[in-house]
Amino acid sequence: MDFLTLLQVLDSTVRLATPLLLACLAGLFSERAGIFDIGLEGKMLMAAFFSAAVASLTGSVWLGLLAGIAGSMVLSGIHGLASITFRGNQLISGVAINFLAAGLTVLIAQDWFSQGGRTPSLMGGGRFNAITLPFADTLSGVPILGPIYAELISGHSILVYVAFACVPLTWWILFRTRFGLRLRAVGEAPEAVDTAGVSVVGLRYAAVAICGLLCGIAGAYLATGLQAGFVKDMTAGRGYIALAALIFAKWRPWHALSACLLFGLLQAVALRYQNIDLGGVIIPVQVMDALPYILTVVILAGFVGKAIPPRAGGEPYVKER
Amino acid sequence: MDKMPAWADAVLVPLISLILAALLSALVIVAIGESPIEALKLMVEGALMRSTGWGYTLYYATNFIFTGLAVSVAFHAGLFNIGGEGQATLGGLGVALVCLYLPWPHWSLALIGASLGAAVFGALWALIPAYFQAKRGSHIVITTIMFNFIAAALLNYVLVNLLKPVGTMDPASALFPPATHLPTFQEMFSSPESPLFRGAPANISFFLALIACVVVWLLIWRTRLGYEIRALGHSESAARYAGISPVRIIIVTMLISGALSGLMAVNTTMGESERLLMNATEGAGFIGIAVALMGRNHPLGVLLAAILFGFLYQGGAELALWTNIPRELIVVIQALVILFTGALDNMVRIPLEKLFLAMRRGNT
Amino acid sequence: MTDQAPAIELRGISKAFGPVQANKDISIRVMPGTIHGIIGENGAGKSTLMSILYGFYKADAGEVFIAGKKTEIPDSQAAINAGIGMVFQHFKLVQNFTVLENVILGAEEGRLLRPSLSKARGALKKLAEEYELSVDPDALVQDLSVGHQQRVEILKALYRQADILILDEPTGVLTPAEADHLFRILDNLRAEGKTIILITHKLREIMEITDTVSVMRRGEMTATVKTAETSPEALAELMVGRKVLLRVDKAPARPGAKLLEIENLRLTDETGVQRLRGISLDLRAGEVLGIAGVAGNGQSELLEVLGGYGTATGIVRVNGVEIPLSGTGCTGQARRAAGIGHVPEDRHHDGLILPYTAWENACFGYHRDPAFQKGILMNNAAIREDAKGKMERFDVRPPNPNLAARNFSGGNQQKIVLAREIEHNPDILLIGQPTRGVDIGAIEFIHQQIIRLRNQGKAILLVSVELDEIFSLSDRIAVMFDGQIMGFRDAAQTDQRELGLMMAGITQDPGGDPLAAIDATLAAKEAREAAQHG
Amino acid sequence: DPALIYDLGGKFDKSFNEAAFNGATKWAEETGGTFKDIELQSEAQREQALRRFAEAGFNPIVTTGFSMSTPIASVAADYPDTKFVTIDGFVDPAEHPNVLSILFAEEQGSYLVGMLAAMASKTGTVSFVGGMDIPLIRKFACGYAQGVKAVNPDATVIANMTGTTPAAWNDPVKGSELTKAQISQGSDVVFAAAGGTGLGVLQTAADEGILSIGVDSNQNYLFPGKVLTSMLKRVDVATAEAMTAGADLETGVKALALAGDGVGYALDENNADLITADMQATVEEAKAKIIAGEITVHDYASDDSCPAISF
Ligand SMILES: Nc1ncnc2c1ncn2[C@@H]1O[C@H](COP(=O)(O)OP(=O)(O)OP(=O)(O)O)[C@@H](O)[C@H]1O
Ligand SMILES: Nc1ncnc2c1ncn2[C@@H]1O[C@H](COP(=O)(O)OP(=O)(O)OP(=O)(O)O)[C@@H](O)[C@H]1O
Ligand SMILES: [Mg+2]
Ligand SMILES: [Mg+2]
Repeated sequence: MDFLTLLQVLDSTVRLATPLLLACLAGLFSERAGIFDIGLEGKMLMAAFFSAAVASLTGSVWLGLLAGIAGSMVLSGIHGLASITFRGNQLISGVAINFLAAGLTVLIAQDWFSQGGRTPSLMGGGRFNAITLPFADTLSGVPILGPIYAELISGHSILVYVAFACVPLTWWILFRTRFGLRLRAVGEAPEAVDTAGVSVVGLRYAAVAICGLLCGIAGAYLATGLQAGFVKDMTAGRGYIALAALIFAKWRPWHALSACLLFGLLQAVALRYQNIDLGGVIIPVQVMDALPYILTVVILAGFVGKAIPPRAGGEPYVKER
Repeated sequence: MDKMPAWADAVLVPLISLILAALLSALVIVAIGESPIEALKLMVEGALMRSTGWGYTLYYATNFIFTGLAVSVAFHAGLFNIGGEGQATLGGLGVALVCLYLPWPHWSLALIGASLGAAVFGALWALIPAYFQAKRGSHIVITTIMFNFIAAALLNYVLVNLLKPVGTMDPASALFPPATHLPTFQEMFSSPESPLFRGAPANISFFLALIACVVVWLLIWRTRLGYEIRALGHSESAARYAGISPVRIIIVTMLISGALSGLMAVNTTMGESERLLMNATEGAGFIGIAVALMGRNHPLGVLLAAILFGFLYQGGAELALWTNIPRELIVVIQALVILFTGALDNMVRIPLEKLFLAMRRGNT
Repeated sequence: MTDQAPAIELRGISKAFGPVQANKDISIRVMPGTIHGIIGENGAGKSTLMSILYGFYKADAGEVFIAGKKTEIPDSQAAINAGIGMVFQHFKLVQNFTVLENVILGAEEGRLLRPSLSKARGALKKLAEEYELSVDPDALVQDLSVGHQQRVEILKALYRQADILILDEPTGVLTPAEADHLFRILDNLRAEGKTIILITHKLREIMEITDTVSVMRRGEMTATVKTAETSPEALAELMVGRKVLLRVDKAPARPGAKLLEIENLRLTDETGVQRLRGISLDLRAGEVLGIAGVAGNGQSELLEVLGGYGTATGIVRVNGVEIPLSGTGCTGQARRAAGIGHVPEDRHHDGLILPYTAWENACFGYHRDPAFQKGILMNNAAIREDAKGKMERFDVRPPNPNLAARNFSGGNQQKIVLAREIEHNPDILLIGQPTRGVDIGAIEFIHQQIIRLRNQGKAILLVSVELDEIFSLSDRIAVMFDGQIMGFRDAAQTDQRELGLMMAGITQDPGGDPLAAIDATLAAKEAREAAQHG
Repeated sequence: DPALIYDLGGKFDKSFNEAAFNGATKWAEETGGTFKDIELQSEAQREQALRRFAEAGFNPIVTTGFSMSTPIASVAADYPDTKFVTIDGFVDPAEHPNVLSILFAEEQGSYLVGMLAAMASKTGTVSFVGGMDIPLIRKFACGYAQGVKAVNPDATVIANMTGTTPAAWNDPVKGSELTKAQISQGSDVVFAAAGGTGLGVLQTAADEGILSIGVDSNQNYLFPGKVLTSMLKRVDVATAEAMTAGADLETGVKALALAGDGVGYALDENNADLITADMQATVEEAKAKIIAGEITVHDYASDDSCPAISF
């Protein structure tokens, strides 16, 4: 593989990893606070739709982003209501949210745009465009580093940079702030937080809201950054992959980055090298298609030990039965 | 002492939740400019008032019973098997191989053979994630998700490159030989005077599903293995204290779970399409999660929840047939049903408990 | 004294959990600068009452007065603001946080952690000196012994400047030395004018340290008396409603054949720390061998290995036959078949499946017994019948086999496990902490059962951190320290002081103040473990 | 009245189901007639919809997608007075006299757009994005590759498939990445036959400044001046014709090819600047030859193999 190809594969990795990363961090906040969330997929989808819909109606991608975040946060609110206030089953709530988003997005899209559950294609200001970082062009002549800067680091939409900046930010919030301390505590031992005089419910809602926010950005990135509009079911299972990455990362921000980059890389490689010809034997496309998933299992079983979730995860906090 | 009578918890709570879900669904229908009353009438008439409607409802329910049981068996051991989709896919492959490549003199024998094929293939597909979970601690949620994707790729390859008859467009296997045709409800219950279940896909595998419910019930609550499965699900350390091997239980449970998922293919692949299709599972593996959770992981609950979802599927088909309501409305209704009966049930339960407690206090 | 407002006054507190009336119209007054004891049977409502005072539960009715002022306590924050601190029966600590993080949780200085942490570090140091409450501020709580975890809880309260300290069964998990230490601290706090409420099942402690004591029964406050004006016997009777035998009567032992022989037993845990370092002992029919020791010195591991769910090296012979210590033959079921019964220390964690019914628990571990089978199915009717008998004979209350285990009180849960293991008639019975957290009525019963079994010629290996219990039940005593046995003593020929020193790893009496010597050996042990970790 | 049953992709797939819908709508507008339609949700509904419509007296019943042929074969005999149309599917007319099978020679249309692609390409590398690896998609790819090679035997054709789950038809993000990967391998014209995924392909091609080719319906308007052409499959015409014929529909097997404009390529104001007169002339010539039988385009489905590209 020559250098340029490598860069292109890595470039593709970054794009594919970004929505995973945002969703993964979203899940991290929620699950660190003890609220399991398999509804990442649904929230992303909802956000993808509302961001594209509002961007297309107003022509402003920023309003679209806000709408996407709002849509995702409404679902977060439902999840919070079910799993925090009414102490329901978090898995069921997540499943329901995925269904709800899959149905509602198409239903509303059809009602608003009558384009078969799609939004119109976004033009101009309705999309996040690639940002060229300063000096990218001038530096691109510099060997090795120049192309890396110009091709790989520069030239993504703003949300990509936001996503990557979220990693240190998440780490900092979790491990350097009061809020983070309490958030982690509430996912490990809510009764400790409660008896320390801090509201378990408040913290968990905050975590769920952050989760909604990040899923909102992830969805908006899909529909208005990577693409120019919403297509039904366009998240295509990325929420589940993000969940896998989260477990893979053992609920830690920097590891989440590595896990998402790894998934992105595996996909990028698989997309680029279909039908590999190994001296007469052609590896069928299906093998390459399944390769990221096979490798994930291999890596998980081979190199990553047991993942222990936050201790209070998945359990509603019940004081009186 | 309980806060409220068991019947209220088992009947009243789900019923009120369902009504709430229905009310909200009605609002959605109004919002897209249709009449909810008409819609409900169509659904009920289409799914429950005619034998053919039942034939479809029960056909779908059969799928959901199998996948729901699969999820719930795993749940009892504390394992979250999201891999029903992949296991059912492989089950389909098992059914197809058995039906296509073995000569069957009679459908009854073919049914046994195909069931075995489906169960074995489904179980084997669950074995690898189970082994990794038991031996390496690899989270079964991740591995089963991954195995769903891998199963889809595998089936795609097998159908397009190996099983598809030359010259056909459909990525599907050849039709199974007539001897493997399973009796449909129509053939079983119709007579020339009273035609019943005309054209409906429900077939004898529904009874297989009912048997599976009973067997799973016996397994979980009446056998040593079930006792050990539940013990492990509640407390691993206690299980070890009692001499129950977690590794063994995890593997055995997942084999059973995978086999149940796989058995779904007997209904779809052998009973309905009579050939192996690309996407025969159609998300039933995921519906199984909802069905299991709503059914509180009890076979009876699973059966009822599966029939409810079967009703939604068939009622939704009727809506799609006779109105302009987009098919996604059904997905929304399903979501609301899952949400209210499964996740927001305490919203109903807590006030009810208070009510019952107050009534009891009032009496004594 | 009389014109002074009480530090705490509760008036007419009532609380129901669904159909269970946990507290009924309870009133109580505690004067400042005193230690007030609360005793009562399991499930009497002690913890509930205190949790209400701390704002953890909300009372259905009643009023709270703090220092004479009516105070609303809707949540724990309000309680903390009112100067109340509480050490719960089940600690409320975040296991994978450091001590420091646990201490500041909820009482941080600002939005950022660093300043809070450094401030707390200083404050902890001062508190540690003031009250002899030293713990490593950077240790993870999950690595601390129970005693140290409790110190963290007390530090949490003191760090929040509590004037009123509630301790719910604080000594249930402590060694005598640790308990003495705790009481010294409580003494100091009282001297400073702080008010302390102490819940305990141990009458000795009540008599030793409290000024006044209240007795609770079935959700009601039945009596409040001055400690000086009562006696343990009187309190016990108030509590249980009948006379209680506070001492165990037992005839001298008549040891028989060697039923259990252990040679050079070694175990290294997954983090690489040696937990058992060459244990050798014999156990004879008809004797109780008590294993004393501070929790965490290998007793639990010893029981696990003998119970069949830990792998070790060495030789263990049961009735002269060697049994495997690893591999497929090393399971709980194999041990039961070999005649070893096991009452595990942690009933909630190991001995019971809490959501299982009493009858399901009553065959747990013996569920493959042929008597419980009917073809390929389990004979649930037979198991239920069997459980019913066990529950009646062991006086489990309520005697309802269909009730889930979690709905029984701690003492009755313990009885279910005991009944299961004893009625299966093992040659050897392993018992860990048989009376932890159990009220005196149940303690009396459990002790009688153990002695009865010994008199039938069974061999009993008893592990307990309660020296009182060790003394009153054992015929011989072994002391464990740091994975080794420090020595065997005849129960009749030793005393608490000698055992206390051995428990700290000191075999030779150094004379003078033993505390310094104890600290030194403990420090050496911790250093060794740290080295093994690295 | 006629009825129309869409395949699982749904009515608005921007592709052949939508073409059928458009044809039916056009028919309704022109004749003032009405038609009933349904979007299927599951395999089992195929037969159900057929029966329910037949019982309700709809005639003819037009269906799209090859998957409908088997259900029609099992239903048709029960409703001898109803005419069934299977677009893309094949039902033996000898066994079922009341069924019309309409088959398209997609390979011929793909051949022509392949030629255009080769002529428009400056790099000599063109590409193809398919939704899922199924025979129909291979048929498109195979015709396309043959057309490319006919113009430029040295040209490279990259063919990629999006995935193996149903999500493959609705994953524009992956379509987009595939396109980018193909661009980096030198492709400057990409043909998408991938449903909703194709939108991502066309979008990315437009963003990255290469040309794309739409499929089934005329998709030139989506990105005017950036879509080279669209491979047309006149499902709309076939649908409208069947509906016009009504109950008198002639059954049997109808092959729609270049002859009769059953398939073709789209030329309109949106791509007028992209297709030079030369290009058009060359393609028209090939078209004439195919119609005349002088050129045979190999049909992948006839023997599951392709001379121009390997899968
Ligand atoms: N959170 C709760 N929800 C429901 N019931 C509870 C709860 N906590 C306690 N109870 C019930 O209230 C009663 C009093 O319990 P409580 O824990 O106060 O007893 P206790 O006196 O502290 O007992 P112990 O000596 O065992 O600690 C018991 O019957 C118990 O079952
Ligand atoms: N959250 C709760 N909900 C319901 N019942 C509870 C709860 N907490 C405790 N109980 C019940 O309250 C009673 C006493 O509880 P408590 O926590 O004081 O346990 P305990 O009897 O002291 O046991 P232990 O030996 O563990 O100290 C038991 O019946 C227990 O099952
Ligand atoms: Mg208590
Ligand atoms: Mg207790």
